[in-house]
Amino acid sequence: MSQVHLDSELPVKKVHIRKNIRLTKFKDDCKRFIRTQKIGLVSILFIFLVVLVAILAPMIAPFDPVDQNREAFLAAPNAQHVMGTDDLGRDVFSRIVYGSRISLLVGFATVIISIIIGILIGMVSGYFGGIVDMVIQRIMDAIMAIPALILALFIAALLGPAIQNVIIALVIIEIPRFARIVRGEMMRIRETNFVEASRSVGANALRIIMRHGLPNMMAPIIVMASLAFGQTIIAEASLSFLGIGTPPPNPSWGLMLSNASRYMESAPWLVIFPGLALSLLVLAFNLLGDALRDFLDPKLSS
Amino acid sequence: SEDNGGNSSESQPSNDEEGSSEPKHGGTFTMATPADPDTLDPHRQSSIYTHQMAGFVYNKLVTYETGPDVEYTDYNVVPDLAESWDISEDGTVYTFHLREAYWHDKEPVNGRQVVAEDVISTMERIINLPGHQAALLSEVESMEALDDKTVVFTLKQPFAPFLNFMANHFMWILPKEAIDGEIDLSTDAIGTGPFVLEEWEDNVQATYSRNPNFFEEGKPYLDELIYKVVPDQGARIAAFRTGQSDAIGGISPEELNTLTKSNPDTIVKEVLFATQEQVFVNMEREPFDDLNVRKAISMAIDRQSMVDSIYGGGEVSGPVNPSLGKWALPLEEREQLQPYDPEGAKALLAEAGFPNGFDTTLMVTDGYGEQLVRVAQWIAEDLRNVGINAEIEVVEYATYFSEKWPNVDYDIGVGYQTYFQEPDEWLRTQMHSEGTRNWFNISDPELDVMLDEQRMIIDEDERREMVYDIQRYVLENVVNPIPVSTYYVQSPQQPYVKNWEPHSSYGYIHMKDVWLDR
Amino acid sequence: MRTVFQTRTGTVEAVNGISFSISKGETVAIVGESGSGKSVSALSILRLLESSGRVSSGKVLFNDLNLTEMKDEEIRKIRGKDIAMIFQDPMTCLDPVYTIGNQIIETIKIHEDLSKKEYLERAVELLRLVGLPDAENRIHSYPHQLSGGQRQRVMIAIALACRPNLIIADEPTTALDVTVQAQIMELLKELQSKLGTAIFLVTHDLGVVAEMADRVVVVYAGQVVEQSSVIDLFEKPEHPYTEALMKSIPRIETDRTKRLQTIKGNVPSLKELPSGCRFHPRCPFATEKCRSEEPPLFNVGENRISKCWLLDPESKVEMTLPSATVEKVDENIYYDLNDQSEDKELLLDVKEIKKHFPITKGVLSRTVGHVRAVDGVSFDIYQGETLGLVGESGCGKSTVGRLVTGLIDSTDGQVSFDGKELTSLNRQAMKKMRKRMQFVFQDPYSSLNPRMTVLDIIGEPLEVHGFAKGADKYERVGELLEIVGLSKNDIQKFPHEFSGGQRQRIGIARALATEPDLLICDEAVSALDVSVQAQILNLLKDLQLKMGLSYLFISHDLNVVKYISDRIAVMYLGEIVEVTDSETLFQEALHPYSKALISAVPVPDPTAEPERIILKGEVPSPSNPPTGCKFHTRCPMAMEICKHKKPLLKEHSSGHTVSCHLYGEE
Amino acid sequence: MAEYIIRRLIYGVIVLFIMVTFIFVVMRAVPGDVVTLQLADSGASEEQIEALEAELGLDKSIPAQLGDWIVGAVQGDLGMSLWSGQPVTEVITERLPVTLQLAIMSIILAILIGIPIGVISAVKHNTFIDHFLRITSVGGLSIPNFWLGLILLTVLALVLNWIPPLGYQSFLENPIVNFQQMILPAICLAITLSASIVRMTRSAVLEVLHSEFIRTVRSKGAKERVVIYKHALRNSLVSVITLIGLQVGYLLGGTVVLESIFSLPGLGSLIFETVSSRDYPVVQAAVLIFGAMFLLVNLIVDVMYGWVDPRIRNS
Ligand SMILES: Nc1ncnc2c1ncn2[C@@H]1O[C@H](COP(=O)(O)OP(=O)(O)OP(=O)(O)O)[C@@H](O)[C@H]1O
Ligand SMILES: Nc1ncnc2c1ncn2[C@@H]1O[C@H](COP(=O)(O)OP(=O)(O)OP(=O)(O)O)[C@@H](O)[C@H]1O
Ligand SMILES: [Mg+2]
Ligand SMILES: [Mg+2]
Repeated sequence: MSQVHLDSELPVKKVHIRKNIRLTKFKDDCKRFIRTQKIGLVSILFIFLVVLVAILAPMIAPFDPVDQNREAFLAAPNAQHVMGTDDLGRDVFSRIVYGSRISLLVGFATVIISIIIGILIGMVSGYFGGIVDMVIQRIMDAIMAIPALILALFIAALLGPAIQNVIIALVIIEIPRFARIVRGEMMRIRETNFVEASRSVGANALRIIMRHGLPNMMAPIIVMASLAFGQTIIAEASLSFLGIGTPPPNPSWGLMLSNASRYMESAPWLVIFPGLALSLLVLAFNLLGDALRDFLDPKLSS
Repeated sequence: SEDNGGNSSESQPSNDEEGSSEPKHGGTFTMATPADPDTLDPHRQSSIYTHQMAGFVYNKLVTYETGPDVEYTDYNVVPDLAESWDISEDGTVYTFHLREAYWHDKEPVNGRQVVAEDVISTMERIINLPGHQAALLSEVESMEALDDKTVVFTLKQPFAPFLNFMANHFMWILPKEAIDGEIDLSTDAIGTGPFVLEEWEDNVQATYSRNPNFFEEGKPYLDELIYKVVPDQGARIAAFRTGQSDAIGGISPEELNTLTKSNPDTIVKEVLFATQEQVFVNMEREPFDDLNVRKAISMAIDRQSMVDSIYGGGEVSGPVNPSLGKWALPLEEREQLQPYDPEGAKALLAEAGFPNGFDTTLMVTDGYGEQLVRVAQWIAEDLRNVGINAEIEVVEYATYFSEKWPNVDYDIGVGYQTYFQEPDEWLRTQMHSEGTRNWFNISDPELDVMLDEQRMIIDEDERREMVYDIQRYVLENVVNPIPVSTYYVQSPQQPYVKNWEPHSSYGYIHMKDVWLDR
Repeated sequence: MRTVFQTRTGTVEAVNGISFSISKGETVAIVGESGSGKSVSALSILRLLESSGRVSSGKVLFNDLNLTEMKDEEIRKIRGKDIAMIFQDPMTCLDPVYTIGNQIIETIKIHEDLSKKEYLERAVELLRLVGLPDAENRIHSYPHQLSGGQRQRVMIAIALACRPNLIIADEPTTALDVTVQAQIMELLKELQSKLGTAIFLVTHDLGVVAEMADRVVVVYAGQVVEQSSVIDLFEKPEHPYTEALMKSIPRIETDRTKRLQTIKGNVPSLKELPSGCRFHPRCPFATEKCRSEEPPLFNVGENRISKCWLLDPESKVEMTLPSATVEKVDENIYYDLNDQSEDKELLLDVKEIKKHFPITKGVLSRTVGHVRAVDGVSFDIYQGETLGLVGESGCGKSTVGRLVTGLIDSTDGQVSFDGKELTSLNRQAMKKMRKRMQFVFQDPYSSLNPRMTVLDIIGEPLEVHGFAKGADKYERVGELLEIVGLSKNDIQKFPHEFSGGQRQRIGIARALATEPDLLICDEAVSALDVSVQAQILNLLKDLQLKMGLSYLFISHDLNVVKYISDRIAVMYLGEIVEVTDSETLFQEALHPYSKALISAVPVPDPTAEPERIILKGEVPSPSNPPTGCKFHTRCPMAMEICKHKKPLLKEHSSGHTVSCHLYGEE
Repeated sequence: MAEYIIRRLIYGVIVLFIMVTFIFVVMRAVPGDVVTLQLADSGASEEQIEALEAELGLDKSIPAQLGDWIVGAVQGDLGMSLWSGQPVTEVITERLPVTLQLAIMSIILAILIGIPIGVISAVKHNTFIDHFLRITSVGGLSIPNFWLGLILLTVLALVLNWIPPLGYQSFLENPIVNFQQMILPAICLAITLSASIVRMTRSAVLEVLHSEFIRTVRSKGAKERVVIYKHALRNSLVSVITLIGLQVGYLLGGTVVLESIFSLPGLGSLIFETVSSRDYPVVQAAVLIFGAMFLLVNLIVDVMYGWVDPRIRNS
């Protein structure tokens, strides 16, 4: 055997190598994405911009989003208030800037929590199958059978207006969707040859789920997450529009639209700017989802 | 239904001169309302929508005067089903003489005459049903029908608000068949009122026709009355603009502004809202047990600017709502006792040991619509200016009304009070240590005595002085709930709507006088 | 003709200068390994390429009409009427939502105007012509209601609908079982002689070429390397690639003790084509010139061309091909013939195992029947021995493999490994046992997790069984890679960076990681190109020699099984019908099914006139197998007794067992 | 197939049961209840409160209430509104047609818009038209339908001085008015759905166009139109139908907001109104009906699979 010249440093070095490999693969993927998915790239940049705006909101927004300028109620866009002011004299631009925080917060929190729970449920359901699967699936079906916004309405209206309640409602909606994908993928992966190969060398369930299941279902999950992000942002806005979402004085875009609907004619800027911000962000996530789908589709990539 | 949709030229009639002041009969009056009742049963529901509809169909024993010369806030009790009434010397026996009136011609009542027994059964029903309305008759010891046309109420003790209570919107008189269960009161209404309920399509519209046997000769003038449910404010305004609706409820100054631009003939009625926003504080929680803190809160609020910018006009309110006219403190006094003085507020806070203010939460519900939420935001900003950092907590209505507020589970809150129509209600239910709506932990023995005393004084002027004194005392020594403002409701009407003289009590009792000039 | 594809990564030239001609009534075959451009050529003729592909230059002349320059409308009129196509996979080539009748009639409708009734009659007639029983009723069936062979008949019927002059058949039999393949080849030949249609046959199977073709075009990496009549080609291939191709295929007569000849390396990717002669990196005769200059097509006899510098009449290079080897190094390795000598230890003993998959149906998922995938199979494998398991698709071969390793639980029966009964073992012991039996899978693409590096893939069994971790694992994986002929440097690569043959080596390395005694190879070489297949077969043999491994070698390819196995078990419908050593089986098979199977294998020798036993019908469904002898429905020698009495597997002569009433005592 | 449908129905019932239980329990677990809501300010006595509880049937344990409710529901009795005392079935039958009509109209609209555009996009794939249609359809997916509704309403009112006639009228009463009332919200809903139909049709047709049997059809000499509409589209329909089935959930959800903007007395606004008044039986029934609608649509979708795809029909 030839492992005589094995030195003790090797593991460290090796881990390093492996990281590098993954990193280069990741870098390659990024390059390929940039090359092939121009629209996706623009979407990412836009989302990135919004994230930046959200993080740097205090530096970007000229005013405190809840600060009431009692001299300027419903002021039309002007030099001081570039997007005008609302019915309490608050600066619309600042509110939109801060509002990005809420949309992103609700989006991220919902998507991440529901992915985690969805993965747990979906894995159990998909890997073990049988009666466990049967029971879980029926519960998921029951949740899915209630139209999403109706369920959100029901839960949010019961719990009262608060960001965390919106998130709870949306998480309940999204869980079955992720669970279903994960379950489907797990069932598909469970039948693949490489899992059979892994089982034939004696790997146990945990190993199969973690080493084979998860990494191979990331693609559809990422795509789904991106699209769910858009859906979630719209759902939050819809709930806030109905007055059961994010409570005032938080500058949620949906809430801004809800308050603005009565000023459609007298102060259209109150309707146009938040609506535009909302649509653009959702558009970016949807386009990103599409681009990711194209990018990750093995049929399309060589 | 009438076909007047989409005809825009109609909203700008070329001659709007009052051609005739002689009322014309006929026509359909269409009104757009944001919501309709859950139930039509007027004793089980305190919602304004139920009582508006009840007002078309039912009558009370006595009611309030309306008309061109009567102020919106004048509470003049006038005959309704009772032609006249006598009060005994000691003020404990009230005898009502019923007029000749007939029930609507619908099954199972079929237009029979109103008898004293109807009144007695109705009153028993009011007392026996759970709910706020029972309290209105709590001082009644016994009732008796002397004959078909005479009803006698005997009170436990002299009780000044009694007649006013009898004019209260809960006191709609039903036929005894309804009380016996022969009529489904939740979906149907058979009364003596000016209009007959033809059809109620839940959440779509209610249609009423003229009652030909109404006891006031020649009234009502309208042939038909349609109440359309249009939840969206914008849609209501649009409906008005396009002539699909003859009247819509109150709209904001901005909305009015744009509306009068496109429909310059629009008549705008401005009336005082029948209730007020008030800030209430939980006196069992620190630091709100401190009078100075409560006073500071009161002084921090810029009431007049608030009501002007959010509601487009209104006035500083008092412990008794100004819509109760003579019972409320005069405006100057209200303003003087509740000055806007942020510096003073800061000083008071410092005195109370909070030179740098404190953090708290301000509870509000969105169940009353978004204007109140705006008020809450305004007040929060005002409080912030004096150092009180109040985070707004928006609570869902059912939780608010059945858990948070009654259980006094909050720091500060802002809300509307029910539309009380008696100073006794405004004061006693809220501020007596045993008041049914004392959800603020107020317990002031001195105040309790005054509140008990006031309701025994039969002489109106004397009683008013006492009510004023109580209000002054409250504004000086209790400062809870803190009255904020009462706003002017501006509601547009089409130019051809005549004789629209509403009253601040519930029930649209003026509709019998309305006529259309077109 | 040149055909290019516009792809995301640039333009790919799939076909580069392919020329050939077909005369009336002639069959021209185009052969080559996967990806060499056969299908693209075929599709280019009728301009049926996907929108990304187009014929960039060259001409396709059909009766003097240039198809490449025709308007779309004109070529549409030729499609189906003058030139028809048959595609490889009958499963996916018919529209699943229309009846077969509808699809046949559609063709006729496009080109001829007839009445409704005439259409129907024509369709029925066509179905009869292609030998579909009960045509009148079958015409209303949907494709999914037919078996693979029947569908291929329907495809042929569609192609014949308008009596075309030329049929382009792209791998018409590849997806079919050998016995069905034999049927379809017979049919095509028969129809051709009847109708005089010319056939352009695309295939990778030299056996099929020898049987069917008059002339052959050999393609490599998008270029024709040789063209010749079939007799000449098989007699003496001129191009080194053709030669190597022929030698690397195991045939029934191939000597089992010798290594197969292989072509080194892999078929190049179209994106990185070698300079000069495209075959030079794999060619044993490659010279400097081959590297830099592309050879022209040399005429080397009547109607015969070859694209190799060796054949340049101007060069003085000795053009005799050493008939001996392409890869010389290991020429002198000989494998032992595994006698069934007594001293061999019994390793695996399978007794009467059964696997019935329940078929559930109805509201409550009641079990209404069973797929008798494996229905009482017994066999044994001795230390160091290779047992081949052959049979047609769906007969239960893979299921046997899975049962043996315990990947699925058996319904009944026993599996003993090294003397221990597997079902009696607890989990711990089972895990220990499992590492001594390893699996090599058919599809080298799907059996490797695309998101793991080679290190992790091969390292997985090491970790699972606690053999090695961290640095040890790294080292050991490196060794394993070298054992299977890969480089240590590949350790951090991902599967997609390897070719099919290399992936299969990785799969084998993974199987070897736990130092097993028995490898179960389920179609381990079926998905590989012939040149690579030979490499893997050699590797397996080498490993056996070195490590004393035993193999259960599952395959439907009789040639391969014959080459690699010491003994062969023939399976039919979940049962073993005959077991004997491989030589005996091919010389004196006893069971009628074995005989038919062997005779159905196309022989890559155009001069041979094999006596073929064409079986009727198709393999019955394992959920509803025939009574008695399961084979009696197709057996040419079926007797009355076969219908109700099931024959038992009996030893006919030493080491030769068979289950057939022909050899029973009664 | 029949057996399959029966099984689906049984699943459906199980799913509805779980759903009802979920709603039932959640609603009663959160703060606020009808009785206190009705009596909070009245100073009502304990007995009066208990009496009202008993009258409304709220004095029993939750499982018992659930049991009663289910027993009633099976017999078609969904209980009474806790506020109006009106039978819930009546309330629902008043409201259901509105939502149903809205949903059906928008599905039809969405199909009429979505499928042709999707096919065009697929056939012209990777051309300018395709890119344009794709981006537009993603755009359609990204615009919140309530925003669209608001803008449509305002623009029409300002520019044409036209608003949908007030006071909902059913199709049977007055089809013209009904159409005027329904068309705008239906368009708002349809835009989102048609956007996803475009995407799905496009990718499904593209995929089918790459399949082998399309090559067979082409090799027969079939016209491109036949290839696309007879073969490619028909084979893509399964995925498009599946999508519609799944998207119906979003569609039904969207009805809530649009019903409120367009003043339509549908089921969505009913839930909105009754959740906050804690009118349990009405909310339960309304959510149940929504769930049942969703399941029904998906059952129809399953049946349609059989119609579209004989492989499913025969299994
Ligand atoms: N649509 C396409 N786009 C890009 N490249 C393609 C396309 N179709 C085929 N090719 C490439 O063209 C080459 C020739 O393919 P072709 O299908 O003709 O091979 P083949 O000889 O028929 O192989 P097989 O035996 O596997 O069928 C392959 O390398 C393939 O990758
Ligand atoms: N999990 C399963 N459930 C039900 N039936 C199965 C299952 N696995 C295999 N079968 C059936 O069992 C029979 C034998 O399958 P198996 O895969 O063993 O055949 P095979 O001989 O390996 O065929 P091939 O040559 O196509 O690989 C087939 O009819 C198959 O449909
Ligand atoms: Mg091919
Ligand atoms: Mg197999």
